[in-house]
Amino acid sequence: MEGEATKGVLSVLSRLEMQARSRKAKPPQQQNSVKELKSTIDALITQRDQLKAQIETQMCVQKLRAAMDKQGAHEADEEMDDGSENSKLLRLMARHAQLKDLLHAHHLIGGYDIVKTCQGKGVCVSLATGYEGVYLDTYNLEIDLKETLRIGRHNIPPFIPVNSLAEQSNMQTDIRAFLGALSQHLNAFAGRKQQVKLVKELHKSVEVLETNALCSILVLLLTVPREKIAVLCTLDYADHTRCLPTRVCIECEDKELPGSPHWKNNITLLKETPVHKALITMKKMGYIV
Amino acid sequence: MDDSTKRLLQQLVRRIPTQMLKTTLEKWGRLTTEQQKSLDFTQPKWVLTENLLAFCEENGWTTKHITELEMIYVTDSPNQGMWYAFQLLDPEDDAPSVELTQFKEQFKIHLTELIRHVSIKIKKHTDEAVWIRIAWGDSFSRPNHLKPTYVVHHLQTPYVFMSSVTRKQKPLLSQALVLATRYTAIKDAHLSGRKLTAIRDVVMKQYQQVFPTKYPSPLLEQNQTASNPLIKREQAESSENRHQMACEAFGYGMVPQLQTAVYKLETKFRGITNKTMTERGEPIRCVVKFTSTNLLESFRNCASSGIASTPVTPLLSSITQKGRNFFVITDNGRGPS
Amino acid sequence: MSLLKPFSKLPGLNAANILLVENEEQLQQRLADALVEETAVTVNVRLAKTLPLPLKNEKSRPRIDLVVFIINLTSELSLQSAEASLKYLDPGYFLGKVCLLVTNARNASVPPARLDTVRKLAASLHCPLLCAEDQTPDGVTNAAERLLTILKVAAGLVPMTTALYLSNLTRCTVPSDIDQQGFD
Amino acid sequence: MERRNSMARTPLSSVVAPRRSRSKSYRRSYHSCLGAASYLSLTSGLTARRLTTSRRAPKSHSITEKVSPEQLALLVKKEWQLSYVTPLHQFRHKQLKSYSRQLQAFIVAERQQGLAVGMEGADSSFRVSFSVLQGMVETDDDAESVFVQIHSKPVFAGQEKPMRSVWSGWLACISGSPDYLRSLPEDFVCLPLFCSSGAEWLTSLVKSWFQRMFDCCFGPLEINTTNLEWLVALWTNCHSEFNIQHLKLMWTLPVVPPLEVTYTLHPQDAWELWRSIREDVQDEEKTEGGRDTMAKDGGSICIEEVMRFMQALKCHFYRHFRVDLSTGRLDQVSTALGSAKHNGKIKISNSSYMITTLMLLTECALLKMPI
Repeated sequence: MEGEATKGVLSVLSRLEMQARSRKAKPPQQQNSVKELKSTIDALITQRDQLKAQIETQMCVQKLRAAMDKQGAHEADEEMDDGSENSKLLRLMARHAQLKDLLHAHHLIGGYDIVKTCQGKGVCVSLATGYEGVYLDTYNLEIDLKETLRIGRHNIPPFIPVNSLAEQSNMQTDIRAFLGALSQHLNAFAGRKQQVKLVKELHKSVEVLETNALCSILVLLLTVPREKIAVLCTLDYADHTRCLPTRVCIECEDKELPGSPHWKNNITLLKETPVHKALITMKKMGYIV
Repeated sequence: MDDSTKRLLQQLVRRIPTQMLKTTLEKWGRLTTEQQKSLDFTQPKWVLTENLLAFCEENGWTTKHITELEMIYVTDSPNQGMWYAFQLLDPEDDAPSVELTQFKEQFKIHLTELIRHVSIKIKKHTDEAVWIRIAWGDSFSRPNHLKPTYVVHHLQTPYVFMSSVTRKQKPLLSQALVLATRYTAIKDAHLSGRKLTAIRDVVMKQYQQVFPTKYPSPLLEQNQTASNPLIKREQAESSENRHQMACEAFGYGMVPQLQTAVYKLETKFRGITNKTMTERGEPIRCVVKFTSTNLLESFRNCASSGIASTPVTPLLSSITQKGRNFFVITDNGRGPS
Repeated sequence: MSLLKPFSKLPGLNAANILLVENEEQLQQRLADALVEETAVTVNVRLAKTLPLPLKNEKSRPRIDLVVFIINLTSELSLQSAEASLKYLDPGYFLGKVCLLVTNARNASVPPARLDTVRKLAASLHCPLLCAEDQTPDGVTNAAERLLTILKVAAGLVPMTTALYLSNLTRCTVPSDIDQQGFD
Repeated sequence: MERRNSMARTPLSSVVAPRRSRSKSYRRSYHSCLGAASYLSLTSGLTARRLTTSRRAPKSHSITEKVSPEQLALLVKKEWQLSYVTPLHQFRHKQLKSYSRQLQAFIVAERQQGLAVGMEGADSSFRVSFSVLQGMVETDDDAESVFVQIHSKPVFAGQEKPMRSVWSGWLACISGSPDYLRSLPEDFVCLPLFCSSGAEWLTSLVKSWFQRMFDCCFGPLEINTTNLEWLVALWTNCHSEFNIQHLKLMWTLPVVPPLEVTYTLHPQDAWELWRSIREDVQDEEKTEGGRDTMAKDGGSICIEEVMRFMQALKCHFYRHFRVDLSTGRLDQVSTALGSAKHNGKIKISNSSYMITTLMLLTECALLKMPI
């Protein structure tokens, strides 16, 4: 019992002592806790201001974007009256946002996509190719943005004349024209290559005698069903930006077959429709096996 | 069946490894079925040679037939001897529409104009490339079939690959090629190697390259073992970064197997310590040669393991970028390319 | 850039944490695989190419009980990089919580002078110097076991022995004849 | 690195001090099992590892007067595989004749037992000749060099067909360390450097015969990086008198698959780089009052110059390729004077400077010997 009582007295004494000490210490504590609160308040205020500013700029940018999209980029600039510093900045930001969305949209429809590299000193363009809804290879091209635009590393095969394309569509000034032409060449090449692949897969009876790396020449061996005569059909894709041949010629032992009307419209058919589809119709019409 | 054909057949059979001999002969198809069966490929090479010489007698094969057999063998295993790449320059406007038959005729006409005694055999192989075998003779001797030159060309591409060709024959061959492909000039591409497929892939960029993309997927490190949760790499990010830059410079996954790269340096010495050497006027001339069974893979490991500092110096990355493995480097940038 | 401190965090329960520093980053992975197979104690292994360690994963990194510098004697750079990394260690580690692991010591291409520099370095740091054979799997497991014994002591899991006491027994001493100058 | 282990006593260990003697032995045994005892601490004091800080620059002193040209021709332009040999017990230069006969009989006996079975060609008649390379020494402590040549002839070859040399080898000691040579007991002859070239099976036969006859043992002798670098400096230094035509260095970088780097310098440029580095080192020594190094008449080359030269070459390489060659292993060094490979293959192409190279190799052999 003794223990509890004394324990009781001692604990009470120590508690009282604690309270006395804490009361003495509180005033300074109180002061610095007050100071702390003040500083948090200031921080919060600055944060609120920043957020407000951001909202404002966003609103302006949205307004400008809407104006820009309606009348196209150029007129919108004159319409903004106050030439103050931040309005120029706002207009720039709006323009930047617009371009970004444009590029994203362009990429979605299978166009090319651009991404910044090595801390802004270079740009990497990725050109996706596709044919009849099927995505094929994606080619990449790095361009260095020093004083003059220079083509760096790329994985475009050598039979696509990248450098001459760059000169023809003077890349330095009009890069969109250059990328457009390049994308066209690459898509046409991918399309032609896909066609040759489909011909080999779908038409076992048709023999592909010759093609080349650029798929700009296609020589097919067709057989006329009844008389089993062999017909040599050469398709020449001189225009490398399109998937359709520019010249089709037919050779055969009996001379007048190429002249016959059926084969004439076969030639026009081959000129207008992709070769694997043309062969299907010719098979259906019974001209070839 | 004169003895030159016999010697050619002997040399050829000695050259073809036994395991390939059976398939090559079958592809050649000039042996009758029972002759083909009677050949026992487990016997030593000289026994097989004797049998084939006997068949040669029987079937009356000529040198032409033997060269056909050789061509089948060479096109099937192109990685023999050294191959040199050449680049065709500024095409005429009808160059893109050159056709195989047209190329064949033009090449034969032009080469025989330049040198009368030459035997040319041209074949389109399954890899869409035009293979040319040239046996050179000079003004009064018949073509020597024992040391032919092989030329490989993909139509409509600005590149031609040649096996060993002597200094005398090279201008003739180049001239004929330029005229046949409707280009105006040809120059040494400074790319050579033992594997034709390798130098062709480097030049045609037929290997996987890595490019910065908007949605970077982490490249799989080759030795990416299933990482145990207890083991953590502190500097994982920087090693991944090094690996990314290494793959950007030397390609990802299977890379063309070049064997060597040679740099002729004539550059001033710039040492931080000794001054006399730095002020010395003339440059230091030295030749640096890198050799490995798979050069690009070795360089890639150098860069990703940190032995070569990243980003990779343009000297090394221009092997893949420019498709070259011989460089002359002087103080004012690249030497005469 | 975080200076590694031996007592900056609370230790885990029945856990021992080891940091393997190797410039070549070849042996450390195999050593780590061997170390984590230990079941009696959960061994956390951190791998690094050089010190200082990045500040980024400072929080997630447990308290390191033992730092092992792996030096490949055939490469001059390996020794230089280890010496450079040593500067980023808190002096507290040099009381039995550092160990040098040397590979290829018997390789013929190694100039003897290099092994002497490593031994003098180890002696001056009062830390043990282990020679490991890294070409065969059991060479690696053997080295892992020896590291494990030191690690357990360094992590304080072995009663009656402290890291400092063990290091005093196992630290590398340089035989006197090494410093004797040339014959002439 | 001055000796600190005695001073920097941590407090705890000083408590342990009284029992130092017992704990010291305890520590040494425990210490060795932990692996710090490398083969180095086993060597006795005398041949303890030492770092040669400077060597005499090679001078084309007339070796041809000391050694006969025909004998020199035997050693030159041939690639030798190096081994070290422990001192030979009771080897007498006078009894070379009997040694030839005994070795010849030994080889024929081994051949009949079909020991050397996988040997191509049925050579079976042999002729062995021991000879002394008069004058192939540097100091009077060195023992005379011994040259062994084995000729053979296929069995069924007629009498008229001459014997052709199938194997040759020689033992030499070029300026071995005097106090070691003098410390050898009387009937021991020390020829530490063994060079052999020829069929592998014959080399092992000759080695086993020597081991049985003179109670010695052979071992492979590699050339480590520092010694290869010494050869780079020594050979480059000769360019002022003898055109070394090229300085070729080969490294192997430890990557998968291994990458070999061949770095070939134009001799004149290499020499000028070397000369400018020597001048820098000498200027620095003059400025800081310099250690009392040997007379600096260009007579001797110091390790500092060698290291700086290699450093300069590597830094020139690094400036271009940003690859640090010191991560790799120096494999081979070659000039017009000769070539040396890390795996212990040496080829002397010109005899005028071979003495310095042989002095370096003798030192390597003495150091590598286990006793």
